[in-house]
Amino acid sequence: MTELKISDVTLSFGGLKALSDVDMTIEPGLITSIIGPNGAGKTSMLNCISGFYHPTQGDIFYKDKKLTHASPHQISNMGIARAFQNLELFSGLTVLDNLLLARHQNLKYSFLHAVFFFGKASRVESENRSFVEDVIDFMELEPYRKSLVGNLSYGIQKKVEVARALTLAPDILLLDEPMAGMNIEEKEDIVRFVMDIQKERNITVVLVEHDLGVVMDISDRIYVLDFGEVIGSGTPEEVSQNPKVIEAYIGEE
Amino acid sequence: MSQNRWLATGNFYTTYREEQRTFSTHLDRTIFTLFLVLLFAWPMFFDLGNKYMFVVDNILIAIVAVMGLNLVTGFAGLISIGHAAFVGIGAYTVASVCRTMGTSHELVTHFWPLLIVLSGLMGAIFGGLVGLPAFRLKHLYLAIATLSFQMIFQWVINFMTFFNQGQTISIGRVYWITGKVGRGDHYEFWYYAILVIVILLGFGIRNLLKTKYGRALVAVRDNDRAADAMGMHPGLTKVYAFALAGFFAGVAGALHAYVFRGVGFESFTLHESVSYLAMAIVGGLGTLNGSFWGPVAIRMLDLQVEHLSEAAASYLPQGTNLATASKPLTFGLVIVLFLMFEPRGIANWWRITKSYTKLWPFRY
Amino acid sequence: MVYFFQIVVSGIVVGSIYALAALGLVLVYKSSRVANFAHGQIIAAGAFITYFLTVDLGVPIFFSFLASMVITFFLAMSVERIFLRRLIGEPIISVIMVTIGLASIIDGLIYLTPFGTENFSFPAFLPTTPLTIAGVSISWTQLVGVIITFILIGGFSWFFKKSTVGISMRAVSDDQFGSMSVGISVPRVFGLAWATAGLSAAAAGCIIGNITGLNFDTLHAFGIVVFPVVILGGLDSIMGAVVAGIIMGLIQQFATGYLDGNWGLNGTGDVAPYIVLLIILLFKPHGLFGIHEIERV
Amino acid sequence: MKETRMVRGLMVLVLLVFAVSAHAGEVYKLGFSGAITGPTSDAGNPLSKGIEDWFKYVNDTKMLGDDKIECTIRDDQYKTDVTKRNFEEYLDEGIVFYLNYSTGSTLGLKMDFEEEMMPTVPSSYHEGNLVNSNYIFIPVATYSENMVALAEYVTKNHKGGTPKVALFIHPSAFGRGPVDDTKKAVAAGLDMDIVEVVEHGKDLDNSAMLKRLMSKGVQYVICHTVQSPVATMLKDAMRLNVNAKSFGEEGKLTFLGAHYTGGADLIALAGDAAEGFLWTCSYNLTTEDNEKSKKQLELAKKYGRDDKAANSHNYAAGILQAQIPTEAILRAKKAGLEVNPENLTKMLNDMANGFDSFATVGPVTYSKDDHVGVDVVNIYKADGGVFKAINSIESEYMKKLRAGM
Amino acid sequence: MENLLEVNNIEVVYNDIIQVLRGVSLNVPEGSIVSLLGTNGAGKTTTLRAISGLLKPENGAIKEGYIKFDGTDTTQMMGTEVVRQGAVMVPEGRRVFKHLTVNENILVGSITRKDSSAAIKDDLALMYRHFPRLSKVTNRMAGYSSGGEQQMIAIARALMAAPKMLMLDEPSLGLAPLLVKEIFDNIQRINKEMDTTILVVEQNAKVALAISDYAYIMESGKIVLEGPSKELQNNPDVKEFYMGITKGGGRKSFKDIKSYKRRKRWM
Repeated sequence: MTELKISDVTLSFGGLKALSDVDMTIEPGLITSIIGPNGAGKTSMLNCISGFYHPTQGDIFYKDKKLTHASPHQISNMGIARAFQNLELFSGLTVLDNLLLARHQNLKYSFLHAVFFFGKASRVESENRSFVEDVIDFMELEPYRKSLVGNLSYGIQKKVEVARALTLAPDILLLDEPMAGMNIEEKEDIVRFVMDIQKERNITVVLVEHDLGVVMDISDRIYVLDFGEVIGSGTPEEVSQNPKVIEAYIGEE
Repeated sequence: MSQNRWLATGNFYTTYREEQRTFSTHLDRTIFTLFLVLLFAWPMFFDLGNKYMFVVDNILIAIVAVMGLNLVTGFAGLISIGHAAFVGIGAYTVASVCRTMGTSHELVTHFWPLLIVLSGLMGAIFGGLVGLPAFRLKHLYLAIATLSFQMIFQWVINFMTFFNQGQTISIGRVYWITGKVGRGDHYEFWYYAILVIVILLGFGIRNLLKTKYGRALVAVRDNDRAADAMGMHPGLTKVYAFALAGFFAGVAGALHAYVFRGVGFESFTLHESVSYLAMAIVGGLGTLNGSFWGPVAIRMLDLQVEHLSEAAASYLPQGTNLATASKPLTFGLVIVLFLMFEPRGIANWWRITKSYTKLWPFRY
Repeated sequence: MVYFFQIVVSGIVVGSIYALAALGLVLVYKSSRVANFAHGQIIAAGAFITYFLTVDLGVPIFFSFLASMVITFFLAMSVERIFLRRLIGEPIISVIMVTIGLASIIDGLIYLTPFGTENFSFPAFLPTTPLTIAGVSISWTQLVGVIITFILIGGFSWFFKKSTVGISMRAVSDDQFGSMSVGISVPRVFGLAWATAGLSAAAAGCIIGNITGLNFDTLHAFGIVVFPVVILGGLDSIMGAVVAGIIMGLIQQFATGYLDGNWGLNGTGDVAPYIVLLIILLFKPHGLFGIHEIERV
Repeated sequence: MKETRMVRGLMVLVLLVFAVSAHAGEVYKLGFSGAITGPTSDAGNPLSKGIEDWFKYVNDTKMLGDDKIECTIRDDQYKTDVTKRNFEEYLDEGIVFYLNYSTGSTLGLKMDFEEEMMPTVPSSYHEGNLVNSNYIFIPVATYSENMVALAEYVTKNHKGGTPKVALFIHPSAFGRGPVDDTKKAVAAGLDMDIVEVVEHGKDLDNSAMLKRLMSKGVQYVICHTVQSPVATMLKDAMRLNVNAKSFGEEGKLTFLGAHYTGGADLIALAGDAAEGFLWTCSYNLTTEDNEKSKKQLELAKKYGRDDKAANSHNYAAGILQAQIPTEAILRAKKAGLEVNPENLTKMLNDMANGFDSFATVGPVTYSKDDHVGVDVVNIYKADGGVFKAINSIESEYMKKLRAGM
Repeated sequence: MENLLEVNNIEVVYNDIIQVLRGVSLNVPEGSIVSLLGTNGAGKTTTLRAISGLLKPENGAIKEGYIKFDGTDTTQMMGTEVVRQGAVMVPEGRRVFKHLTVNENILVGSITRKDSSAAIKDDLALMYRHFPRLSKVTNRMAGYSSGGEQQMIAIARALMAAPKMLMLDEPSLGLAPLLVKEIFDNIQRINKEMDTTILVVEQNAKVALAISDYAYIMESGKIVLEGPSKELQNNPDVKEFYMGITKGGGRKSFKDIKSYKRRKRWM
């Protein structure tokens, strides 16, 4: 069964085509990467999937449900979580609060319960807290639990961004350049998390990334975009041999 | 938990439930309880006279209104320059009942708690309606939309005969179990009534902030795009924030109507909206205790300035002008100075004091 | 028909004065992203300075008009220097409140002078006989007001479009750090923005003062009255301010001319702009000409 | 607990202030709360000066012997809630007489005056103040009397048919009050056609409104508001060339206005456009060369007021407002009664043999059924840059209406 | 060669407490390309800001040491004055003016220049010759340009100030490999054709070392290694930590990273 099917998606902004006739299938349990030159439409693709943009044409299906015109909060409720490229954290809050926030839809209690904070609200909140602690533990964020996100270093913030997406308990995790601006050690760190996420938590990962090395090493499947079109796809080996990809993106070594 | 629960130092939580508690130590709870007892007891020992009791009542009403404003502007980050209009909605709900059923109808005089809740709900409804533009508007554009509401409210009140075209609509005296609350007890009675409401609402907010309903507010303030991705409907959350603020304002409005025993449109003008904002800022935006400090500080300042400038006026020529000029002058200066030197408001001083006591008896 | 045209002409006259009053708000917002709620007070101050120079010091009105513009230029610049400079980078609410506080301070200062409470009137320096063309009449004061408005607005839009300083002012509004990196002095740009806003406010104050007489209450209310204009035009567009000003002027005159006195309505001229504003904002959340934030997720 | 401490501190402060000003003889406390700043402060400011000066004068000239009047003057910026607070404080301080300002707050506090049985003189001459009220004493002819008097003047002097009239009023209770009474007068037989009631806003240009009135055939505009909007309208009327050069000129508008619309400020604001404006007022103007004017100017000079304040009829209004309680206290003392609210009310209710004030054009009289002080209004006409008295009348229809009420 | 820029032992402190630079010294000889490498948070950007006088807005200050540019002490100078002296920075993340057109963006760069408008016009034309890609989009809002174009706009904008030295902060950040190459080729051309001294801050050690003459490597606020680029390229430590090449010469696969996890928590 395909998890996510993108068929014939076209996205244009005032005549400028960011994506044209893109077809992709994302298989469950795998790491699928989308690569391509700057401005090729990778982030636009993620925006379409996560509901920030709506395709001008074509459709996106998730487990046979159409989510072409769903809004971001609806999509995240279906189990598709996203980590942003330019950090979109709640910078005035602590790491803990950032993660607690992500559990919004999973908490079921009424407004009145909340106001009087008895019974259900209190119980659900403390269960919620232990779930979040689990993620903190997984992403090794313990030392920063109560620090304001805005004061943390870029690398840690990136980790929080991923952790927050994980807290949504998604089936599919969309990662937008989680390694941009990191050194090799930090990259290794993130790669380890991404692989753990996929293996241990059995979450499908969609990765948009620049670092070819990383992508080639860990992806199960790769799509290459250029000027909004898919110019190549397949396993890392297939892609790295594809002449079109070499010409448009990788360049001669 | 076997540790000493009187001090914060050396204390650890062993369950998440414990961390949810409103008071983390017995000491905190005891201090707070004592504080409450004092709040209830002092009028029995000091007779402030009607004027000052009236001022105190006013402060409490402002606290209710500012708590609401703080929710929408401080916590949810949506600037509302029309808060006084929501307060007005509450007050005019009571006034409307008086207009249609008579100034001393039983609903007004006996079932006033019901009417206060009703006014809150009216405020919430209008708050939600006015919040609707938040679906599309951001920042300043939204702020001006609330300003527009303020203007439209003023116009409607001022021109509709039902609202007596802005002239005072009288509200009858209420009854309590002891009978009719007469002139002598009026302000003291309402002091207790509003105090209870303030305490209830304060705890309500405190609880709310520990839950998803409170966190959602902060989320849309910090980053509404991310909030969207986290499964919150940013538009709805903003509307909800306005409705919540509207509720508080509505309650404040009803209380205003009862305490003043009359509703006239001068009490709900743009200037009042600005005053509420000033109180929220001086108190500390985005903090619960700031909603208490702000009104106290601003109203007290007003009073002090009035007295000082009157004292000065008797010694200086052209004194009247000095007295009248000093009010806006000091009001403006206080806002500006706070924003320049303590943008986090009085609540920050409170925080500093508290974090000092938390470590007690250790210095660091 | 004459009735209709008179309303149109009046609407345009009132509208262009709105535009001039709104100009200062736009100038400040354009470069420093500050919504200045003290603008009405600066307008009033400009008018009072002109009056003081003309009547109390006997300076010919033309020169005192210019002098008042120069004085408010520096006045507004120092206001920025003293109060706003420290708040660069603070949240929007703080900045709004500072200007509100500022408005209150200026209120207090003006109350210390006779201008705070008493009425004054400019000596007449233009012919009092009106111009009448085909039954539609316009006074010399209004005509001169409209002309000055358009000269100032034209000048400012040229300045922002073409001059390097103007472009750099827009650059600052866009990205402060980026501007600093190319050597733009951001504080100076802010100062300049406030100064030019002060200048235009003085001009607006004199023109309004000539029409309504000098009454502090009326004059400083303009700071709030023009907000719908600025928002409708889109906060950072000079062109928008002109178009929106005229639209609002027309709406107001038409509301007064056709709604008031019928169906028991009255004073609609004061509220109609706000209602129209709300409706338009529903469809155009950034006003008619406002910049859509270019956002990349 | 913070509140209490601060409040107590404040009380100490207040006490100190009073301690300083303590002296021999009785001190009668009075309180005034009015719009010294804010809306309508152009009237409220000189008015408060008049009150201040008169009480100073009373004390300085030992008008009450060793006794003194101490009147606290406080700004409420036209806000009823501040007025209310001030009033509560005055009550705590034990005032014997209260001076109020605006129509809104007078109506808002009417119930309190009744409950406290506190004699009150407001600066608002709103007819509605008198309804269900026993303690409000209006100093001069009410707005309604002014407006109806103007209406009567129009009908009397209009030639040919029924005059068509528009009312140009302030958008508040203050402005709207007299409209009803004028309409009642018309219903009672006053030969006049009220075409439209205009509630003005903050208009920069009244062309639309004026043209509309012209198209409806309006000949007279009776204003009841403050000066500045009237001035703007007069200027617009001159620009449109629709203002009458003489009373009732055919095809033009003749402008008339009650109490707060006129005065030196109007001429200052409107200039030539004010020429021919007819204005009613119960106050004596300093432009009239008479003994009364001299007294007013002397008082102003004594306390260092500038020309503008000294010549303002609002200054005169303030003086009168202060003279009424002074007179009541004098009479109470003379009768050997204790000076308290009850007795002062009684004194005023028995003041059928009124007193003459240099501030007004007629005597101030009160009785149990008549809580309006001066009943006469002068009609002034703007002529050559000053208002000159041309007539002095009492409204007949108002008397009829009151009798019918 | 004369040193155009001389940074001597500077210490930078943010908010009066957080020390970011601990005695950084570096020299940039006239006409050369010098690169400053290092990991995230090593203090590279802070160093550049200190040189360009842009610490103030971030609440930072130079507490110790001095900076000399072209013989003048610029330690406490504000950004504007530093630009007037002839040292211009291209900030990290491009920072183009999104709502200005491309042409206006480039033009703004000349704000500090005092020479005739003709000379400025000439330079503008020169920029379009240099970056022909931009000449096609002169009237488009810069915000709609792609990352590569924005980087070019930012460089052209800085060059309009006719600088003696150009400082680039992470020009490769977030750009595709081919574009990175294009940008760095451009940097080299600017150095050669326009006689501009260049100081480039990079994480991508490979490309930076390839074009520069001399390089410094920073770590936690200190210079830890320096030398001619050729030498550093062959330094085994640099190879392993900054270029991701293992001792064997090949590249370590990311897939081989060992994952280890604690599985117990105290609560």
